[in-house]
Amino acid sequence: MNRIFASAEEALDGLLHDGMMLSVGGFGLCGIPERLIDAVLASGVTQLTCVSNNAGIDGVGLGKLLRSGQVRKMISSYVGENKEFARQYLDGSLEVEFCPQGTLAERCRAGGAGIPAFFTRTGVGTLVADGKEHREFDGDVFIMERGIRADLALIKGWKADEAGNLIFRKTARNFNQVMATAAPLCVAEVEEIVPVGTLDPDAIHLPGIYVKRLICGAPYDKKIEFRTVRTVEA
Amino acid sequence: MNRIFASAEEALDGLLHDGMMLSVGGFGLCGIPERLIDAVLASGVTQLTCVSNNAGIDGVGLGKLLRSGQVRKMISSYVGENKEFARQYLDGSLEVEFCPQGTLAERCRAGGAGIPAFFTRTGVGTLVADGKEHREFDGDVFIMERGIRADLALIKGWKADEAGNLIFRKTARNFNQVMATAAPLCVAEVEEIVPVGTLDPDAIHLPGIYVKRLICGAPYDKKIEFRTVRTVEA
Amino acid sequence: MAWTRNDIAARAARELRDGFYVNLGIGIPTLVANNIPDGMTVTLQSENGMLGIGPFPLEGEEDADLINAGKQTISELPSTVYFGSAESFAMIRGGHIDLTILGAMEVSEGGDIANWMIPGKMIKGMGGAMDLVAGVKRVIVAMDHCSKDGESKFVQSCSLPLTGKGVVDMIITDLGVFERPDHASDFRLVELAPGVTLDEIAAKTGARYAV
Amino acid sequence: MAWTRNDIAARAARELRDGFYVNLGIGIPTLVANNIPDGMTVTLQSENGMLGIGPFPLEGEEDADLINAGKQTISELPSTVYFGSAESFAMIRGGHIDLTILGAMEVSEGGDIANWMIPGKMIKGMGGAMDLVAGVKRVIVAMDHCSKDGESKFVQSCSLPLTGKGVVDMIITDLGVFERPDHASDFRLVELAPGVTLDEIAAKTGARYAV
Repeated sequence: MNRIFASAEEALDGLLHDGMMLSVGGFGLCGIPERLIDAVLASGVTQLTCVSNNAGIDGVGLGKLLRSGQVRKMISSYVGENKEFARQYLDGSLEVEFCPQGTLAERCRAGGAGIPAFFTRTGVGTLVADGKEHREFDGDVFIMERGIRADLALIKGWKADEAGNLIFRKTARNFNQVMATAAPLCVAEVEEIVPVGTLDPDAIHLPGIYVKRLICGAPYDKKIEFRTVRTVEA
Repeated sequence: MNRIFASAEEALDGLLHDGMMLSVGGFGLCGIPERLIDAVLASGVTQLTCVSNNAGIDGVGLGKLLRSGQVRKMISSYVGENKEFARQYLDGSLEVEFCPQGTLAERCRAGGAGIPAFFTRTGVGTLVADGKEHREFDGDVFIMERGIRADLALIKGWKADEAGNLIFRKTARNFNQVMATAAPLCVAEVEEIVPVGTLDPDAIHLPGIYVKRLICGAPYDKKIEFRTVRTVEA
Repeated sequence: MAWTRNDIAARAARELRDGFYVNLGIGIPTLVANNIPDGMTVTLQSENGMLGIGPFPLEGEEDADLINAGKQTISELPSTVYFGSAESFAMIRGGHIDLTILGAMEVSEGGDIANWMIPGKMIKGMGGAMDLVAGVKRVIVAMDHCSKDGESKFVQSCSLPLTGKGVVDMIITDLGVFERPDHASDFRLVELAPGVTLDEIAAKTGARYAV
Repeated sequence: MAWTRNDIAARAARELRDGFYVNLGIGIPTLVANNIPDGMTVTLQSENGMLGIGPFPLEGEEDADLINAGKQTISELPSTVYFGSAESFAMIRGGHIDLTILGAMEVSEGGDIANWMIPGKMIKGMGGAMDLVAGVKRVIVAMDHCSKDGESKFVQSCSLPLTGKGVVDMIITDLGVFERPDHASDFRLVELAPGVTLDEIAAKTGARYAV
């Protein structure tokens, strides 16, 4: 079984349709599946629901799909610094479901792990709890949150072997790991595809069972949102 | 802050009390915290509830604490091949809560992750579902299971650094990872303690935040429950 | 002539597809591993935390840290991955495993399966069986058609405590194969072992099924 | 003379203990990192998936794969560990982080905190703030005592949408420190910045508190 495709377009062939839900990895611009997002842009598929912690920035990452009008709804925890997002949100053309970051991660994990709903303390007493079931366990109040299961997951890894076993690098792991599990099918782009047997079997972040299609997206010109440095003596 | 102790007895000093709940790693005899179990045995603490996938075998692992009568209740998924267990279970001196293996793992993860309860399809229509809340989500029926949070976690790792960052080896990871999180405090025994900076920060299975006390238990004479081999040509 | 245990396993192996991730139970299902067609990539999961189960180790190469869910020593493959129990069952419960092949004491015509306890006998526990039948995409039972006492194991209604309710998709016994397209449908007898007649299988089956 | 922003951070740093794992919010809380006492081991968590935040990188050593929750480039330490977002918030929600120090727009006398949205303004989202205040063992707010308009930010009841209800344990402002031993108790003024009088703080505080 060959899971390696020559391009993002080929890797997504037959998987996209209008109105679908995508779970997308990345935090800010760190670890976003940019090649796959470009291919979704090129496909012209519309009315997308995107589950992603952030929505990119103007013209970068999911910001591209916002600008092109392909996204109908975002489920996110934070969407600062994005003018196109603000415009569409304020004029009502973009629906947004804000979800606390940890609840978002847990909802996606739950969706991928066969858990349709769970209880959490996060958001109790806030707008997030409005309309949700409240319940007391051992004297504390919790709200019920639902698992999220998308139609397709798009993620960015560092290295993968030919069996799809994948590792991430530093904080670029973030939501990629959990988003990959939150759909029946995940397409991954990585910086390097290595032979089976190269990666340490004890150190795989995402087993190949989740990574059904794979592309090497190198070379990457990774963007930094806020470049902060120190002087030598600090 | 020094988290390294010279012996299992010292590492457990002040942490044990009658009637407490322990979450214990291991699967069968693979990856069990044998030094720590010996120290619990020596402490004489009684009326323990042990959350562990298995209960050891006669005179090995948790089997030692069963033989000494220190365990009041087991929460486990499978307890085959253990005569002392069978005797105490049948005469009513040992209480047993059977829990499907995946539900057990998820209950412990939930307890460690601040999730007091979740829904699962596992066990619907079986004895496991008796007395539990049933609920339909998207047309399917699920039962509610509660998170488990023990008083103290005892686990066995392969290597840890002086900051408590820990890795497991092969299938000895099993329940150790999740049991470590299912208590406010985890004591770990490992085969080797290495300097900080030695382990790959992308390949840590259990961050030091969970491993508050640590001992090197080497040398180990690991036991095999069922030795199966093949001949060269197979 | 009815199928042998290995024939049952070989028949079950015909349900494998290239790229499948599969969990095999103990007993007859374990034999399926020896019947994977050449050139087909099938990855075996062990619920104690491993994808890519290799064969039993050579004598002297046993590793206490490398066992399967039956606690037997095994070996790893170049594609092997290890993970913890919570992740393993997230994978199972979340429907990421394509197929599980399990043994059973009884299967009912409604697809209920009983394979974990016999009332009155010492209970050993259900292990991961309830999670597998509830979570895996397709559940195949591979078992003898009748018990040692000659009683049908494919029954109207299970007399033993259930492992899962309405979860079985296919039953392969020494006499033939029963299948259903979905959990709302009845089982249909789709194949007979060589020399087994419709009358013989009807006489030895307690369950209602279509032909 | 009231405390400066760095004085507030230094005061907050006095709540650190050896071996603590701490999550710092943006603004004044970030400055706490520069005030960790020598010889004390405090590990900083970044909720995007890291324990052991190092200082900003040297010019030319920035790494796009290594950022904090504010999306700023940072560096790693020898003890650094990386993990995914689900594990990061399991750690937070499960009460494994000892302390979080956050900024706020308002804190109420009941310990409610508002720091994520202003009605009528563009909503950017709550990020991980709701998870932190709900999950971390101890929640300290470090903020200016009054808004730019001179209004007290420690109020009877928050006018802004809440981030968490009844979750704050300590408030450190440029004028002093308020603390409560548990979530059922009232806040008590336990410390005044140099030169700040009880009358001044009373005049500038909307909330009820013990002295």
